[in-house]
Amino acid sequence: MDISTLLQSILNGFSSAGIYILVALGLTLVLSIMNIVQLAHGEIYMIGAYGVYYITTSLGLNFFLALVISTLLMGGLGIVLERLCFRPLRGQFDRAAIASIGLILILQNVVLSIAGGDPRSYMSPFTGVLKILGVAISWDRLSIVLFGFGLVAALFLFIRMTKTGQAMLAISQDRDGAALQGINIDRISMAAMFLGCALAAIAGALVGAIFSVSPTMGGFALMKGIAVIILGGLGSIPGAVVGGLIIGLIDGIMPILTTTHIAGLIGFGAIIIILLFRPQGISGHE
Amino acid sequence: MLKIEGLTKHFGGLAAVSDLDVSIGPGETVGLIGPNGAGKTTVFNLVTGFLRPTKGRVVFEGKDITTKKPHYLAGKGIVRTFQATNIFPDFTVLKNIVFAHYLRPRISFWETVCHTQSSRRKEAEILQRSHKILELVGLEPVAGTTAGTLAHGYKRLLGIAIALAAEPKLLLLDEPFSGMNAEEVGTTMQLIDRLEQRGLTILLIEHNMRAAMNLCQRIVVLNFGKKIAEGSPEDIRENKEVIQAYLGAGEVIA
Amino acid sequence: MLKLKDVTVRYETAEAVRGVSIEVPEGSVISVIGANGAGKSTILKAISGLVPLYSGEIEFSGQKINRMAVNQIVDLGVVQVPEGRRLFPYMSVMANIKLGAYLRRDKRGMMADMEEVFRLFPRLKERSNQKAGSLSGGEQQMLAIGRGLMARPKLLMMDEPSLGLAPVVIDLLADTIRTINQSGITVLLVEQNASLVTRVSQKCYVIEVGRVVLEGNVQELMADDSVRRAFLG
Amino acid sequence: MNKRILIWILSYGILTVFPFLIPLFITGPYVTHILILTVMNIILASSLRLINLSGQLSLAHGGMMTIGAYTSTLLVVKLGLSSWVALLLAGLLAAVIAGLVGFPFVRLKGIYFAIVTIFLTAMVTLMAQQWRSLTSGSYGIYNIPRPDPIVIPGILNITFTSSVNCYYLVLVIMLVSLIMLYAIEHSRIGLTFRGIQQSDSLAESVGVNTAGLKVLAFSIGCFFAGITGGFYSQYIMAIAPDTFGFLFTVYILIYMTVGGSGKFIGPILGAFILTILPEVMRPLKQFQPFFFAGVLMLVIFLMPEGIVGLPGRLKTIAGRLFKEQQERA
Repeated sequence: MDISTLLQSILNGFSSAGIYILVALGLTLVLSIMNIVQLAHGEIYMIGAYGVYYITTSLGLNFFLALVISTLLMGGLGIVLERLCFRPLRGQFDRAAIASIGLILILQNVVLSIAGGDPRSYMSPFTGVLKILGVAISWDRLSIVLFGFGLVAALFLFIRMTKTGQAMLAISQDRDGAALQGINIDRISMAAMFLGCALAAIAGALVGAIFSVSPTMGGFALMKGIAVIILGGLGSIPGAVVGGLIIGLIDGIMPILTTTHIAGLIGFGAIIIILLFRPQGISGHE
Repeated sequence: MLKIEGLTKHFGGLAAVSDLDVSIGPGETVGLIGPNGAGKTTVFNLVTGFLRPTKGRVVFEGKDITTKKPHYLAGKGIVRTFQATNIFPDFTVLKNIVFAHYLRPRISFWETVCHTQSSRRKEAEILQRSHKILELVGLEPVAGTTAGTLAHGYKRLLGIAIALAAEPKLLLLDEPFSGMNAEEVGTTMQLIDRLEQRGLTILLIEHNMRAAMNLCQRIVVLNFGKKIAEGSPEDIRENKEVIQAYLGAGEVIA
Repeated sequence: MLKLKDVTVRYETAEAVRGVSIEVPEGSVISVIGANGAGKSTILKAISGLVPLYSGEIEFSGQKINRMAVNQIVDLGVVQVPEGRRLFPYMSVMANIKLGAYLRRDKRGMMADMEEVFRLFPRLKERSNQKAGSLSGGEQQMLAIGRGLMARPKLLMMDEPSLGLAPVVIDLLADTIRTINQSGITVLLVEQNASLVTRVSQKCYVIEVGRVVLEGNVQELMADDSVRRAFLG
Repeated sequence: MNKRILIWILSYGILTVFPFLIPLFITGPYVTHILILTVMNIILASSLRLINLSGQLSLAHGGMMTIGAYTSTLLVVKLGLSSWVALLLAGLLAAVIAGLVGFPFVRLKGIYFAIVTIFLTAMVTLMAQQWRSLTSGSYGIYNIPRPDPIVIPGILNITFTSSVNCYYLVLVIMLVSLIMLYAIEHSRIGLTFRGIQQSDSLAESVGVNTAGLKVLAFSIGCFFAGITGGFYSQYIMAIAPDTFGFLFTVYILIYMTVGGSGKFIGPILGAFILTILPEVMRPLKQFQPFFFAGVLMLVIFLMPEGIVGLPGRLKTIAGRLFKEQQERA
């Protein structure tokens, strides 16, 4: 193995991590604020990618504009789902999760009947390679790393600096305590769904630009997202970042160290081992 | 019978219980009292295995049981009740008690699935014993009622009955009188009295100081997780520190 | 200012409140006392809108509030310092204090009030960057009260503020409640600690198993045997 | 009393015999296929309910079926074992794996356990895809032999070359499974499961090893999933890694939830109605997933106890209306 393959796989690992983190952040935000495991999160990711596909190909808008529009639309969809589906089921953990499974069926089949089952693709605006120290790094992968970690930084700032962000943090630590400060739980829940869905849409759109989009792409994202939040500690935002990095890097680097089929299982093995010793995940509380 | 040595439990940075020594002899009724948040329930959780201590040992009948699981300890005869009403709400009162006979007599998996002769005999025996317990606590009239629909006082009594069905040697009662009206407190006190006479060893957490003083031979007072006094009810009643911990200041209610 | 009329709250389990009527006049310190599980906390939860009423009515400044959302009730100036403090343990002391003023927009007034809170509790200022969960019990109680004051309450409800506090700290607490009251805030105090109640409040309600069994002047009630029972059993 | 027992035996007898008679009236390979699926779904949903009884929500059934299918196939194809032995071992291996995996995860409460089981299903699929030397990868295994004929020389010779006979076979498996599940539920173990569901700390305090029993419930439920997976691969004569994926598992959960997990009959009703009904409205085939999701949402939002809770719910509503009328009068 030469050094450039290693660097390339590390970069691949980071770019996978970027995607996993974006997906996991949305899941963990919704989980910690609404106390709901939103299993249709992968579908939002998928529709976000389709949004960019249709806006770029049918409307002919450029990728970035399409990304913004699709992200906002998915955020809006998140608000609608919170209002219609999750708010009536608040506090009913199992039923809300099952309802989100129903949403998977609905959303996936809506896309299937509109777009068909064949994978579609659109051009990534990030082309070519960047040469650093003789190592060729593809711009599309690099873009995901930059986007992913840029958004993580932005989210951290949002939570630290804004009132809404602080309210989110407060609700995740003590719901009734937060309500007694006058925090409107309904409104913050909507904001959390908006943010979570928007992040998922961005992740989907970035992945779609490199690979392709298909109605079933959400399942993979959901699995990775769940793996990340279990590993990182359910409901913990820093945990999602750490967990995403670990699983992303495992996925990126392991294939060159061992055979592919073992690599796929290592992530799961890591989770089992960590949960054996720390049932609450890496940075989970209590 | 039970010996607690240097028991300490930290939650985060705060010590909920620190360096507690208590020992209980067979047949004794000991009260554990103290203001809200003094760490009484934490002691229960530590003794019954629901929590692991940071430091210290719990010894029961000469054996170190510090790291044992609750179900194992129940098998050894350490059974507790819970502060929040704790019953199986969807079962009938009788079924609650039948359930609590889980450990004795042992019926194996295949016996129960196959309905053998011996399992039927054992089940009849359990049923008989359950009715006896219900009579003892005075819940026999409501044996067929769904437990979740009982009045609060009855639910609390059922909680004690469930613990009795597990055939404890050492019974830990966590605020048995809370939320009971005066009449219910009376009957429950009589019940505990009867249990004492039957030779049961009892550790009782109580907020209601008068009840604790009537029932217990010895009282341990906790405040901020530390033992601040120990002695007979008379000693405790006179103890300045206790009065202060309880009431804020001694002279208000003398 | 606050009127509870024949309020009943039903839970599936534990404590409930049955036909409780309480009146809190403006500018007063009113106490509710009773043993564990008597339903004291439920009364405050019902006022704050955290639990729904089964029957009865709650009025604040002539306005019916028993159907309002929790945040609307806080916006009216009815603020609760809940039992067990309910702080945000993984946030800093400062962040906790700021969240108390969540509904306010007057930056300057907030800053002034924060200074006021720090003047009242200098310890909090020293520890303003520490995580709330790492504070001692007494400091946590100060923070909870400070956070409650940041909302500029008209009515401040405190649920067992003496819980887990050393006698010295309780003395401080009594002074604080008096200071708060003198600054024009009406206080509804739920307590088990008799000395705190007698030192700060004028009128008191005794609750037993969800019912008001006695009400009246604190000094007179303290002489009554049934009050001692509520405390001592 | 005797009359009641007679009626009881008669009605259950008819209910048992009736499914055996269906192929006499309705024939055709497609219909038989649907009947087989219905019966399979009844086993799956009912065994999922057993896990649910101990307070756990499992989404591992698809993974367990995959394990069962590959186990039975490999034992028959590679080792030449009897298909019956292979089927039993398929169930046992699923149960053992469930036990091993369940152990570290059983401490996770509620939906967190469910999440891990989703994961388990995904991992099984991944392994089946990647372990090419054993499973021939994503391509799957074809030409799996049908179950061995049951032969008692001179008396009996049942072959399973026809689908109808496979239907009879799965029907027998279902009856045995349901009887076992019923027996377990009404035994002390079943009582213990239900106690754990209501309050696991209280159950623990009277001596129940709650963690162990939760694993046991999970393991028993997965046993039936393993058997059903094994059967299906023998019936369809093929298996691929994604035959029973996440969606398949979700459907089982939907059968149980829609039917109602509170009663034994719930999952049976749910699986029956939701497998048969979409076939009745086949012209609208493309809307089937929406139909599914729609029914699920309807139940989640309006009928918390599922179809089996409907009579009780109607009764309370009728009672309320009646009372209102009386009050008005």
